[in-house]
Amino acid sequence: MPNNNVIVSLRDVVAGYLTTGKGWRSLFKHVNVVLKNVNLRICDGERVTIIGESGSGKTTLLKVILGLLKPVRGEVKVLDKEIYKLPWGERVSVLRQVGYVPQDPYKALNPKLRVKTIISEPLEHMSIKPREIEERVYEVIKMVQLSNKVLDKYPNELSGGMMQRVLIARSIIHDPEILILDEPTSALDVSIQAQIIELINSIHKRLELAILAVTHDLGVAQYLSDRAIILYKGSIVEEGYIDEVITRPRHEYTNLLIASYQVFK
Amino acid sequence: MVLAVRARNLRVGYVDEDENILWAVKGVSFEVNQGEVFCLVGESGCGKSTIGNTIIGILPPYAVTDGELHVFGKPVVRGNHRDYSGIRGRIVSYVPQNPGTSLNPYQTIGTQLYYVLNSVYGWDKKKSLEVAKKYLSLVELDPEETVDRYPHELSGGMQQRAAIAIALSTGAKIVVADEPTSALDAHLRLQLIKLLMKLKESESLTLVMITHDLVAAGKICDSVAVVYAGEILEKCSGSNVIVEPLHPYTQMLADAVPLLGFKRRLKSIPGEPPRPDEEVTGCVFAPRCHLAFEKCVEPPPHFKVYKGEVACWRYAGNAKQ
Amino acid sequence: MPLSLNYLTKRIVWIFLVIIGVVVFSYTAIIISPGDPAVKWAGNPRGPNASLAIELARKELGLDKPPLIQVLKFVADVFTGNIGLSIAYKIPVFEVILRRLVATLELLLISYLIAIPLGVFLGIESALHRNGKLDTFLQSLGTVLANTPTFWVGAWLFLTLILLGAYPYGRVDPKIATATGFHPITGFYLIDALVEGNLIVFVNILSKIISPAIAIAIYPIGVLVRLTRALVSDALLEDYIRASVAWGVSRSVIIWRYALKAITPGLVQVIGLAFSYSLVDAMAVEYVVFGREGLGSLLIDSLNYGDFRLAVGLIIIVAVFYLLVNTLTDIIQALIDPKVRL
Amino acid sequence: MSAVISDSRKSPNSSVKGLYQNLTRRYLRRTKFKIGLVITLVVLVLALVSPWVVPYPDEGAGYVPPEASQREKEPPSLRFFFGTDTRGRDLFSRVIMGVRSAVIQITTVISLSLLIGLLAGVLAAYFKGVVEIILNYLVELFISIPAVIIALVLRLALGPGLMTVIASLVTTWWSWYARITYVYARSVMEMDYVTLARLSGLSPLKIMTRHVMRNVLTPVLVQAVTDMGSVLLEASTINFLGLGLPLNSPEWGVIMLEGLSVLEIAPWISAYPGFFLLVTALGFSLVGDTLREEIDPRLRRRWRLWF
Repeated sequence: MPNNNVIVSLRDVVAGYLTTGKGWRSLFKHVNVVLKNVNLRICDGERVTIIGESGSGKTTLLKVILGLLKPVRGEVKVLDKEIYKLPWGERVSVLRQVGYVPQDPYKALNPKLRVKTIISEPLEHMSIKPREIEERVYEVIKMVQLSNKVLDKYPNELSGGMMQRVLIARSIIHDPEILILDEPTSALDVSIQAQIIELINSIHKRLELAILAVTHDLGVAQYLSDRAIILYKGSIVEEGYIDEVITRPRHEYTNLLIASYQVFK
Repeated sequence: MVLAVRARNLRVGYVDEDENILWAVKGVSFEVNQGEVFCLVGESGCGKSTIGNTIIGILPPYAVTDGELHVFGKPVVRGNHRDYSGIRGRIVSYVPQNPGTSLNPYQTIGTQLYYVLNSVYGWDKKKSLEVAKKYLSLVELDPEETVDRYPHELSGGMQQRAAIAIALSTGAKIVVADEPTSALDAHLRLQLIKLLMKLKESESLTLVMITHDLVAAGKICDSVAVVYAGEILEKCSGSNVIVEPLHPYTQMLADAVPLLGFKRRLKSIPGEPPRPDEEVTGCVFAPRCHLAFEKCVEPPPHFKVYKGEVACWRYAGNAKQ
Repeated sequence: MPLSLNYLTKRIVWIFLVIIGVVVFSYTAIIISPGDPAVKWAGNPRGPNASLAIELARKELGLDKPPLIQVLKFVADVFTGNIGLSIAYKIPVFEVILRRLVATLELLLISYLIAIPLGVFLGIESALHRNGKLDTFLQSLGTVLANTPTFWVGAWLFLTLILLGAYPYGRVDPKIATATGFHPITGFYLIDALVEGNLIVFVNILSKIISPAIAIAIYPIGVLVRLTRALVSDALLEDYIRASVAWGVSRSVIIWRYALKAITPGLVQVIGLAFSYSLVDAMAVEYVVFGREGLGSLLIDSLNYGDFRLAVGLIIIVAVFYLLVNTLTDIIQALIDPKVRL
Repeated sequence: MSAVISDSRKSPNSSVKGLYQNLTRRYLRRTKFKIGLVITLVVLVLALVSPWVVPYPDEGAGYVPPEASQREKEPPSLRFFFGTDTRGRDLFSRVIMGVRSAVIQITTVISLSLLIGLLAGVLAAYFKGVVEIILNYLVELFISIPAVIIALVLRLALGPGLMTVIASLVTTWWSWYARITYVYARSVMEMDYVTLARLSGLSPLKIMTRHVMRNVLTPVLVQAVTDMGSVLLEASTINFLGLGLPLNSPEWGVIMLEGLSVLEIAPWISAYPGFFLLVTALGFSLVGDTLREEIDPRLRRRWRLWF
């Protein structure tokens, strides 16, 4: 099903943050490397999950892909354009092909804006007529199974599940090529979690866009992806089809992940 | 068999600024035998933590209680009167959810242990330190190293183990653990569960676990109570809460949990749990239950079924009253 | 908490830069404001040798040189400590200021010795009886005190002393001072009196300092009663307090050990701010109401004599005072809170 | 302070309009707010109508009628409610007219300082880097020079007048609001909705107005209301030291200065203006406190010690 043109590709990416050292070393800054030469390719229409726990560097990896963190070394391409070589203006026009759903819905929705403004924000400066934007908003609201009544509400009047749906609606309104989700289910309860997984998969089928989900939960990854990538301490330790990774893990850390999941079996 | 904890129609609510009471726990009754691992399972906002806090005795001041709660026979909650003297620390102890904020950032681990032991038993610094070192090594922490360290200098796993050391140092017989694993990574979670089980045996504790993870509850606990919207829908043994759930809600929860290895269709439960301020008549789960029928309009009593208790009219027929 | 060399060097360089900023600001205030800067700098003299004084001032300010050189020269003058003689006192500006600063500081320290323990204790009591009668009373008292004009209270205290027949002027009664041979060395009269073992003068000085100290203490007491209660209430909501209660830690330990230590960083920060704010209150009250020699008297003299040099000197000294107090509060906070690593 | 910053879970009401909706239901129940509101309203009304309400409007404004010299320093009586001042003018008129100058001083100082402070704070938080360092430097510089000392220099340069008071107060208060805004704005910048807006290609100006300013405005405005009391006190200190408005002008600080020299024989001259000053400052800070409790959810819980 996934044809072969690549949407996101990372080659030998090394990334990290500037920090000050301790004691006398604090006089000058050095880069605390988090990602160690990561190679990653995501093709059109493919469903990929990155599985990693806190400290594995999965958030840093997302930031690099989203053009928010320039890597120390390596090449990052989105739709075959080297985004870190482009100035911010052009980079944003490339990133318009990317839909992004952050992790904590409470931090991702401006409490002073109504849902309608939040959802229509990506279309704002795309020289589209207001009537058309209105139409598009109703379309995506229906797609994420929310009633139109929600549009006039403020974020703190919504439940956790509804907030996540609003964020997903916002991320697909400008018809991106790929949808990137950071821990889409971790802030939700089990019953709502299943609803969101269903929603993401239905969007994947209907809009034929690639899915890149980051999660620490192997079980969720199983339902959200064809291919899985295990990230441990900044480097990819295993990659492959999700079923193979679960049934025949190669790397010792993957064993540990499965064991700690199985212990409750 | 002495009952460690016994609750009779316990109700707990919070008063908001406009003086009306939001009942988080709408009348629960359960019993925990000594030496048993009892587990309260439920999704966020269902009131399981409130029940836990009521047993421990750290309900916020704007809380209101009703019904009865006994710890080793001593009445702790009677109506809105609560008396935890002699219970806190000495009998019931607490393993916090996220260790990072549950240790005093301004004192070293050793000093905190000293204050706990000094308050509970009145021991001086020397004796407290001795006991402290014993318990720190019990939780696999190097006593010499940890005693003089501040909490922020320890890793997440070490902080959690330090909190457990403090909780056990008072020699408490009942330990209430509120989501002990949710703030930890996978392998730390594994070690912590093993540690808790080992301590339960060696110190002959009664463990009250509070978690949202149905699968974990099933595996670790002897008996499980499923909590939903402030009520206990089902009480059964740990082993068959996943395999043979009684209440439709537990059944749906079990189906919604992704299991490793085989891909079955995830059945999601439509709708959202009721908000605490919504008045609910009849069975709390009725609006979201696909098996609801006309009887569900009245609140179902707890039917005793051979494997446990369940509050659902479908069991009216074959249950012994 | 290691007080790393890095923080100290950075802080000293930062203070140095801010002082230069203050000096440049005061210099521009003279130049930009209407009127010929030289005349102002010479204290717009009249009389025979007025033009001579103005010429001298023009040279002192270096008005003939390009603006940048002027500013640099002025900054250099400030840092070498001689920006000319005070027009009112005819002795170097900084010398006049430093001698008076000590008097105001003494008054400020006495008033804060009263304000801090009283304010914090009442705040904690208020938090312990939260929403009870005592709490509402203390909190409303705090709000009123924090909004009371210092010089108004000063006037009332001064009036009551007069009606009681006391003589509240000045820092020490000259008659008693000369009679007992009191000659201060440091400028902190109370300490000087103790050093000399001269108890009569000590009592006299104390009696004169108490009423202005109370007037100045009103504001910090009000602020601290309300702030301590808020900080204690917040501290008692923390997770580790709930956990400690669950573990059986006694109530007194939780309040007087855990909560008190938790609120200290917050308290220290606000006390530092209030202390700097009260310096101005002290200047307003000490001379105009109580006739005590201090920075307040310099303020009035500078106004009456049109003494620009004294005014600029005052700006610089007070700014340095603020910066040192802020640095001190940062350091104390870091010493208490192990998490803060400077 | 940053606890107040709103991710959508915390802010109890989602817009400034929301603040007014429950004005009646929750606020007016609190005596603290009722007292504060009554004082503030009376002060605002008096500021508008004082010249027409006062028995001797021209004396209030500072004019000394010829016959005033016979009635200097008279105690309060039916004819002169607050008695007369050192030049024989009716003190009641002067004090009531003083309300207007108090309100003028507060509103101009607060609005100017807020304007500069909000802009500087938001710009510094958004653009980080050099702008941030420059702002922190300027803030620390202007915060460390008290308004009274600047008033001295300006008084020497510009002479007495309202300009001196306003200019000296604005020079320090703008940096206070710049600092508060900067702290709030920085925690807003950490929020994901700002990252999302940047990724959607919104212009910096639009992000600053729609996301940053909107979330920062409520806490800073509430702080401004609470600060009105201290601004008034500082302004009257400046006038009391003779650094601000000229003698005879209807300002409480000035009247108290005049009354100081005759304190023993005519204490009422200093007493009444000081009392009005206290009550006005109290009114503002009572209102500000209630608003602040309203937006910081943690403070709202009414409880007593529980262990």
